[in-house]
Amino acid sequence: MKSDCLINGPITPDVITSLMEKISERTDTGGHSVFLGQVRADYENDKKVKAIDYSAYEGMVTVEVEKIKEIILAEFTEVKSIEIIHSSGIVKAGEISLLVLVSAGHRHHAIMACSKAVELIKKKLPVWKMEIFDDDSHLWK
Amino acid sequence: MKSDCLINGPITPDVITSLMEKISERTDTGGHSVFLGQVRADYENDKKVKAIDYSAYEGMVTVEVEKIKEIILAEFTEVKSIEIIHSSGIVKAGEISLLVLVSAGHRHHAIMACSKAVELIKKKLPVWKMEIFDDDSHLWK
Amino acid sequence: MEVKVLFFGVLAEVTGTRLKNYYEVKTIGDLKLRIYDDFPEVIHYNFRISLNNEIINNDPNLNNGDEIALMPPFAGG
Amino acid sequence: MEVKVLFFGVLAEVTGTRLKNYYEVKTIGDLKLRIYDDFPEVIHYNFRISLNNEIINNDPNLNNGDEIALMPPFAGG
Repeated sequence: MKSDCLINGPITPDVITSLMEKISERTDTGGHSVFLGQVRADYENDKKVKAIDYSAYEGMVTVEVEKIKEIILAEFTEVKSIEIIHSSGIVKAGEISLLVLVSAGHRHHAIMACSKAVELIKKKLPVWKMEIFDDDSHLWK
Repeated sequence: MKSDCLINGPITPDVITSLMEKISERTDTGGHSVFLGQVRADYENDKKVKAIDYSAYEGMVTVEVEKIKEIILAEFTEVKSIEIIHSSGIVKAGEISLLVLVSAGHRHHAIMACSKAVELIKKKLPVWKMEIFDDDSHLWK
Repeated sequence: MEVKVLFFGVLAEVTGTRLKNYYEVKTIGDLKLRIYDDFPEVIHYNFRISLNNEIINNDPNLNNGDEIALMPPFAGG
Repeated sequence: MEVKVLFFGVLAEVTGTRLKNYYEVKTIGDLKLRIYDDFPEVIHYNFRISLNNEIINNDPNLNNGDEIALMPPFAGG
């Protein structure tokens, strides 16, 4: 079972565009805060990261994403919707691997809730990453 | 003179898509924080907002946007780029009128800097809005 | 000498214009009196004044070609 | 009885597998000993254990069909 919150490979601009179109269907939200996590071409001992291979515990990711949404909605009652999408599999340097979109009536709620959701994702989502270097060696992070 | 930071009408999904494509060209950024401001169909004395007509002092907007970018870059030295786009003219309820995109090496810098940029925009950009209601009456805000 | 005065937001509606040139005005204080003469209703509105894109809080002298704006509270975003 | 054990991240590489079934194990404590028998190198890694998608900090009994995961520190985002 592939959960909605996991996407195979990078999060492409068309995924983002379709979320933007979804946003425009509602007229009770005034502020949307989006976080995009991108694979950086970091250097590690003179080797450059060319991609990350993400693995995820799909069943538990689904459970944890729901828990995170519940936490946010309980703390920020003005939040109207939350979208969380994480990549699994190979994502190349420069590509997007995480998207969080929080929509609220007013900007402060959207911004604070999005920031908190990103922290919870980092802490609670069972996702692992293997950095792949330009010489094809790899390193678990 | 039309400045880059003002766009006539709503900020459409294709504007956002092209920014996403631009993001992917760099590999030294790991976190992007985006804020989208949307026109809400608010009610005022039983009348519903159907659109906002934004007017802007273009010359001063250009000056103030540059100042805001300088403030953010000075305070958040990890920030690599900032995009600020505001609508002028008619934006219908549901459409996007403000986009702020801050890119940084790490997420905290991107999120904090974006939040601060949004506050500065609200405070410092010479932009005015006229709410247009469903009965075609209007109200300056 | 000639200066350009811009009216924004509700002030554009109240004055019925977005732009008016004024001649032979020495200071911002002089200019305000001239504007209130032309558009008495402006006095009822809250606004700030910018001179060549900078908000001013004092009463500077004006020079030929200056651009002055009457700006109600900002409401962007 | 049979339980399913999942290995994630570096532990999938170290054990050479993502999934192994274990039979007749009464508790998480029993299971850990069996896993260390099969994959002695696992003991050198830092990990948490989940039982049916919930992280556990105690030593619960196991039931037929349980899903256990060995999870190195999370690194999403």
